[in-house]
Amino acid sequence: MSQDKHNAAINIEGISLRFGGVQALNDVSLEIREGEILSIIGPNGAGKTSFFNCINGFYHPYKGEILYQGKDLTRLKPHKIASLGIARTFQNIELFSGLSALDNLMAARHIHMKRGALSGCLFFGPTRKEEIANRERIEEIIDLLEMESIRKKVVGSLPYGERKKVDMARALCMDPKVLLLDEPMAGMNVEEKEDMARFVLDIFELKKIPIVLIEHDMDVVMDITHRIAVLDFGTKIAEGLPGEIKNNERVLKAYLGEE
Amino acid sequence: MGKRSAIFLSIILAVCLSISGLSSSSFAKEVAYLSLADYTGPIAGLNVPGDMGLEDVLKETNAKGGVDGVKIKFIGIDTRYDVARAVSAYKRYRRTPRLLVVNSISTGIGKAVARLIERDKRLQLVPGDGEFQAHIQRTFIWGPAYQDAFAATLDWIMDDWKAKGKSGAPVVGYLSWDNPYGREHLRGGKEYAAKLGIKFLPPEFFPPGTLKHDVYLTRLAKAGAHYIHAGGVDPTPTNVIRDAYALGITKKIQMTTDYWGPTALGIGVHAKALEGTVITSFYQRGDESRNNPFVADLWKKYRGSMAKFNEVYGMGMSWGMTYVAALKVALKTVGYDKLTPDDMYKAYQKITGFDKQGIQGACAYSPTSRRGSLEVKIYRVKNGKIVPITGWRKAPDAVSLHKF
Amino acid sequence: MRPCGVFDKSYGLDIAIIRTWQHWVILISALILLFLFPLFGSYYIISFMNYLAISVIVGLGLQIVSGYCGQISFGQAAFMAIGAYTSAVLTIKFGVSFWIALPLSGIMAGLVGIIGGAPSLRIKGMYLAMATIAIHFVVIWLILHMEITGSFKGLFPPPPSLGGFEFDTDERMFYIIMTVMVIMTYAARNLVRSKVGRAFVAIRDNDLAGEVMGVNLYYYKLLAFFVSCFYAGIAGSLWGHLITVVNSEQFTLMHALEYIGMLIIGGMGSIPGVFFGVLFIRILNELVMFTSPLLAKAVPWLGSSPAAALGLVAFGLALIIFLIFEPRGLAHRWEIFKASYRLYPFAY
Amino acid sequence: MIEFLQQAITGMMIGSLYALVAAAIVLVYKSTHVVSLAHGQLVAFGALFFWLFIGGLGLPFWVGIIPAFVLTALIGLLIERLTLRPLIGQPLIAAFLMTFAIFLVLEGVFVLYLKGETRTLPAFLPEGNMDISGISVPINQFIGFLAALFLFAALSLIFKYTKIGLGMRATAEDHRLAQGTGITVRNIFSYIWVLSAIVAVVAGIATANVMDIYYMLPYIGISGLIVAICGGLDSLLGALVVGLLLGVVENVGAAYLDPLVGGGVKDVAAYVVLLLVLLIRPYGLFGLVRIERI
Repeated sequence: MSQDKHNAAINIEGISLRFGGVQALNDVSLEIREGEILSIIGPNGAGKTSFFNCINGFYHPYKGEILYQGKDLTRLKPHKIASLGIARTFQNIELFSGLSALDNLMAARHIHMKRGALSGCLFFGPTRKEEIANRERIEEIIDLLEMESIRKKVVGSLPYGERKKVDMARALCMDPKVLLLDEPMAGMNVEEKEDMARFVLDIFELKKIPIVLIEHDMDVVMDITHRIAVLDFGTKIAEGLPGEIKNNERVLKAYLGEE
Repeated sequence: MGKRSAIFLSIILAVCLSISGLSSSSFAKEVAYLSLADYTGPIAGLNVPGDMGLEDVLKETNAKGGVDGVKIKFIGIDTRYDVARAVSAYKRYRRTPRLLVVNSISTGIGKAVARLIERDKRLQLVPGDGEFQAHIQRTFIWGPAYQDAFAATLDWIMDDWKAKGKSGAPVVGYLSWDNPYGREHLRGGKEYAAKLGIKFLPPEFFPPGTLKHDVYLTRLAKAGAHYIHAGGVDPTPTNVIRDAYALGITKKIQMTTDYWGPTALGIGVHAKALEGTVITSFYQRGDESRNNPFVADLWKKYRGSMAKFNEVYGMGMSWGMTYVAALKVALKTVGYDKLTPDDMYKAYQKITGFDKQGIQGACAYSPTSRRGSLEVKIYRVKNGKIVPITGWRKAPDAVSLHKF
Repeated sequence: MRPCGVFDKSYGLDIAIIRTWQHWVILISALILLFLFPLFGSYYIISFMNYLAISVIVGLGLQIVSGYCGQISFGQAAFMAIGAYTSAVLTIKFGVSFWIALPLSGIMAGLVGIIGGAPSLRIKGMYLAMATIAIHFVVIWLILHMEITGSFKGLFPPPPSLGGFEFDTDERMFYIIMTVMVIMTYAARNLVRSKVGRAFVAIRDNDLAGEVMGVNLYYYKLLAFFVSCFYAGIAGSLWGHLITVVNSEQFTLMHALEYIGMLIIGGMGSIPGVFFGVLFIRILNELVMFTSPLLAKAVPWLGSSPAAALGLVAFGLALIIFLIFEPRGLAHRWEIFKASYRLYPFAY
Repeated sequence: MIEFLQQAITGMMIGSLYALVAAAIVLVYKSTHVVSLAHGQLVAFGALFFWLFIGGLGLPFWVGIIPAFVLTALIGLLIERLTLRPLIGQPLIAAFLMTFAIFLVLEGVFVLYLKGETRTLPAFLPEGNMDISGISVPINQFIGFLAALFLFAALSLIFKYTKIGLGMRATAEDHRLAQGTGITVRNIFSYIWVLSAIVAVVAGIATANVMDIYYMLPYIGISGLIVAICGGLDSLLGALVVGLLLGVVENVGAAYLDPLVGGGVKDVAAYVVLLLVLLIRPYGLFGLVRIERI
């Protein structure tokens, strides 16, 4: 698959990652394309989250390249990658638990705010204007994700589902160009999952940005994604449209075990 | 400034106002003595018995009707060797009616409070920093300055050296705490050593609370020291000499200490190690102090059994005695109603020659002298007892040798 | 504090601290009262308030680095020392005016603070706390062993003066100290609710997530140390010119520990918490000071002046009680009180 | 060379005291993950109790040491029960600050009791020096050194071969898992504080033998903590090795660097070592490196 045909957003070329003796990722290549929802599936420990961690710079693969807008991300620090417009959520919800939901979202506007410490101390004129402008921006997202009621609640005290939502809203507040969602529906009941799936689709409709999804719930994956990649023991064993993956033998084997 | 802060400030104000209401109370015919002392820190071993002696003298004076009917109030503040605490305590008690004297028992604190004392035209007493003799101001020291007493030790060393029939110059080592107090002796002391022709080794400094002092002792011993002066406030000198004894160097090298050296209490326990140690003191020590009826009677009256007697108590008494003497002079000059700290400052300079019942040499405060007394006595530990080996002898003026 | 029924009608109003005209009245009258205070306060109270205000400035700095940024620092006393010494050296040896030396000493302390904060790039939590203890001792050692700091003799900075007017008493210094404290409080309060403050909290609560949000951990941790030490430096400079002496024994580890204690009692991560903590500890100390002679009379075993030792026990017990029963400190109680006032007279 | 060895050996004798204090701290950390600042006070109180029974009441050594163990263990137990247990589940830094609060309270009681005086242990060990090919070692300190080595050996045997030791090791790995396998974690916490207090008493007696019992004694706790951290907090071997090393570094540093910098190297040597170790190997020289999971 060549780039010009699909207009790739992120191009991952043969990345490998190792912890001690464990090969977490083995020569994984994948293309995240503009205008698609891509799912990454695979059994537990297949290296899905490690894959995300490589993209957003927590881990640096010892081999391979991650190209984004012609830039190699492999050696960059996470905050640099974030400022390039790649946002992500976390499997185990990593919120700023001491802040209110609103401030969590405001914190996500970090890369869009230019005023420094000194003018922050004065909180006057431009700083105030900037604060208000960004506040207006995040209110849109609060509306989109229907979380008006929890705006001023401290997130540490929110129920699980709400926290997942804040996590997602926070990633959105960065106005990302690529959105990585790590199991956004894990641990939710059916209704919450439906809500979440709706939000993902809403976001996609509204922003037209590529969304990468790690998810275990096959129904959701098959329903809302355009393309699926399958990881097993750090290796990409399949990639294709949902229909193809459903019937892929290697995938079935990975999930059900060898007969 | 937020609304929260606004409310907090009002709370501060309310609290402060109520405290200010509480703290303004006064008594009839009373003067105050403030002691900023370290009762629970590194030099507590010196301050606790010192302030006991002081307090008991004041109690005794009050019991006898005070000085011309004026009672003396003792205020003891534990500073914990903490300058900030001491300074704020001074500020707290500064406006105590007729607070005449502040006794700041630590080099750091004394130097910090000296400035404030100057501004407030009051009088301060500090242990022995020669700086205050060099720059005559309102801070007085208890006896001869540290450097003077150290110079007296050097004098004795020269005598001892000659008495032993040795030729050439003795080599002297010095080790003490790594802080302002530990270095004060050398400002003048070093110059005096040079004057005597003594070979003075590079001084050694260690933190208070060091576990073993072997390193410093062996280095001094290796450099050929004949005499080693152990600084610090007891139990530090005792521990240093114990280490020296364990190293076996006390056999060859004479250990000396200044007046914060081992007291009879410590010597009782470490008699073997401390045997032969020379102590230069401006106040009576050991059995001499214990047998001074003036001291012993007061101790027995207020503190009971002599078993825990510490001779620093006697030194504390001499602070109280000079205070009473100066107060008498001041009251005679201006009377109680007009009495200001400044009068007390003048009075302290007039009690020259005041007799301290043998506890300490005659009072030497005068317009040109901030030294409490000029004499020191050399003691030596013999068979677990502190025995005088000289009479009172005048300490040389080492302060004037140093450019402060 | 705002009564029931006052609503925010714009985002601007929502982020405002002072929302109603009543707030302005309270604030301004409190400020006026504060600055008129030397006219009717006793000397003891004024010097006590000076001490409080300086402690508040140090506490604010520590709150920023420890309470907001989550980097527990036991080095605050050492950075105070750097401020005090910088100011003293500048005014004495280079004849710089106090008004220039004051901010410079803050900046100097801040710069050293960046070096002191460097270990935070690799370690956190208790390890960092121990590293800052080590930094404290190294700084104090250097001060004691350098020539420019007057070595063991210390320095004697002159009182500040302005056009011939000498600020040489506590009453006069009161105005300088209080002005600086008010400005520093204002700055700290705003800093922590701006972008920078949120970045600090992001680092404290979840540094990994913070990085993903684009927070440069290195930059912001060092910035937090810079700001914190800047505050300590300013406080140190004020303290030095107030008591006109700086020496190495003035800044002990115990002070640094005391400030951490104040934050625990006042509440980590809260600007009013600093005021609560400072007031609580300092007043507790005064209470012990006043009551210990009575206690000593009742219990002779305690000795003649047990104030410092009893003060330690009281401080330690207060810390233990707060850590167990109210780990979020007095500020949390205050929030609860405010919230219920906001709802009054309704129950919800 | 002989001089260097002499300084190193002297340092090692002091270092064994640091190692003992560090061992007490490591024990607590290993199973409870609490880093304790309070152990300096346990050391001081251990020495004080010992003095009370030996010096004050005049009991013989082996009789006097038992109540000292019991009383100090009681303090340890009270610390665990009253102050640290309520903090289980709180951030670890809270427990660290709690031990600091405990330090303050005990410090207050300690100095209130002493009132500036010094207590000296009567000589219960043979005095004098032994001479090992030109290097002289005080016999009583050497006995202390041997006691330290013996204690370390005993502790590692307890950890390896006894049932309680197994429980402690399991608890150290994971509190919940240990609970799940039928270990009463709370009891383990109590045992560990008792054990740690006993080690602290030995450290206290050995230290008081060198420096007397006075105001500065509890501050050996800071040196102990530095050693524990440099050694890796969860490693007894680390405590021993680094403790001995730190003693040597301080002493040799003072011997060779003091003349160069004008004295006072001992003031900062330990802190400089701590900074270096924290910067180069944050988890200590012998500690387990933990990978942070996201």
